[in-house]
Amino acid sequence: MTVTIRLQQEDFDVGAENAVLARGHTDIGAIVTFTGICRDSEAGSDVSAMTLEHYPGMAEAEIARHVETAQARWPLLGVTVIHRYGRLVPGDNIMMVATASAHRQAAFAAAEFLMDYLKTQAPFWKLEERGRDKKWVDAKSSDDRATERWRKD
Amino acid sequence: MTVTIRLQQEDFDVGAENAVLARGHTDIGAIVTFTGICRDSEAGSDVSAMTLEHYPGMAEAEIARHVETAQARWPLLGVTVIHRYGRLVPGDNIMMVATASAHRQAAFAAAEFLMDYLKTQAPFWKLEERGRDKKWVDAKSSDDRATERWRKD
Amino acid sequence: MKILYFAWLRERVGKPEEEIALPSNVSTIADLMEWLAGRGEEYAYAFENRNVIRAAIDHVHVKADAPVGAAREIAFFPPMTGG
Amino acid sequence: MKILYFAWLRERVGKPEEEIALPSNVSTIADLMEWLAGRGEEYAYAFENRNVIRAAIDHVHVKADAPVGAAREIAFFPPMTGG
Repeated sequence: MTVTIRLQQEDFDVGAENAVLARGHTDIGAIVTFTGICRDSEAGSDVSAMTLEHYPGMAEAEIARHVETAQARWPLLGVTVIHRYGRLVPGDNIMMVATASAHRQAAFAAAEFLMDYLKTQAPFWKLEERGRDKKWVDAKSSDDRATERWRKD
Repeated sequence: MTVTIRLQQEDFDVGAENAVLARGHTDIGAIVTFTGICRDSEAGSDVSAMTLEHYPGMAEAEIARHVETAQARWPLLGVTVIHRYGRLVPGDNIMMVATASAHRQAAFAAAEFLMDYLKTQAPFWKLEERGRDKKWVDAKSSDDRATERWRKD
Repeated sequence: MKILYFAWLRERVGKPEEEIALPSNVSTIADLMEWLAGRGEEYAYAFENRNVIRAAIDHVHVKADAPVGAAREIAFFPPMTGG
Repeated sequence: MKILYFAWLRERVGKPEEEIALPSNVSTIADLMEWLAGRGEEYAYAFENRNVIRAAIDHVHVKADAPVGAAREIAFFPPMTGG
């Protein structure tokens, strides 16, 4: 089981990360990769840039905890989570998740589970720039509903 | 809207294909990529190689028709489908689907829809080699059930 | 008229494609399969289990009762297994 | 004890982190926020709306009644917005 979790300022290469995940495995039949990209518009108005702040150490630990949950729930053969921090402009990669499994259903479900977590509860704070105006983004409740479907009681 | 559909013998580069999909777009927030890889075991026994045969012309047309269905159903900003044919050994890439959208939910749903189609009804016939034994694979009914959930009546 | 064969149909017939002159008594896909099955041992073997064989006319899936008169290209193949 | 501030808390306090000597009457996260809020205008502004502020002790999320005595590092931040 290959688990890679990295928080970094620099960009990443989806193809290279997929190759690392698959290398030496002939039991992997499916890799699902999600790439999150900085858009030029959020909530209906133009965004010129965003800055992601994180809590080093805690961010990695929190993400690792959710990767473990995914591993316990689906028969995964590898997981990669890479999240950038710092200032990003529209078109820049923000983050990627890759999940590897024997079959596509587990890979898709685990990738969606991790994405719902990362987009809503992951240890990041987002500062959006609209021209000269900078504003910290509030936590979204619509995204919280997306994470609720994974909750087992 | 960037639509790429290619049937080819040669391998593909997921990172490069994602870059083509995203190039020049700042409205794309999410790209979901699925990579299908040749496994060393199917239905519980070792597979040494498989050969994919397709009907040139019809295969492209059939895939294009399903891409159009996905575009009509989800707000997509780009779709790439690349499928290899010929003889593949375990570890080789078989195919990839990439879907781009403003938000992750549409990209995930469209990628799963296209994958359910491609893995079950796409215009390919698969010859599996187990040592010196070669056998054409029968259509699977369990996979057909996966495609049924997309059917709107 | 061009006839194409795929997968085990191609292997049984022994060729991937051929040109045929459509006989006047062949008007549907079912008629065509019956006529092909009568062309020799390899064809009889290929078309022995006709209800599992699928057909396409000019790249479009058709049923056994589809008329073949206007076709440029007819293909016969097993159910598609996906990629 | 090391105290960390993130996002608008960091901006309001005016620094990302600092070392403090924990007063003896501070035993929970809520006590600590109250004590910090009394340290000056910038702290009062940062901690004016305490019920939206989240805390972590040694990288683990905790509630306002969590004891702080054994902590090496305490962080205060707004609700995480995801990536």
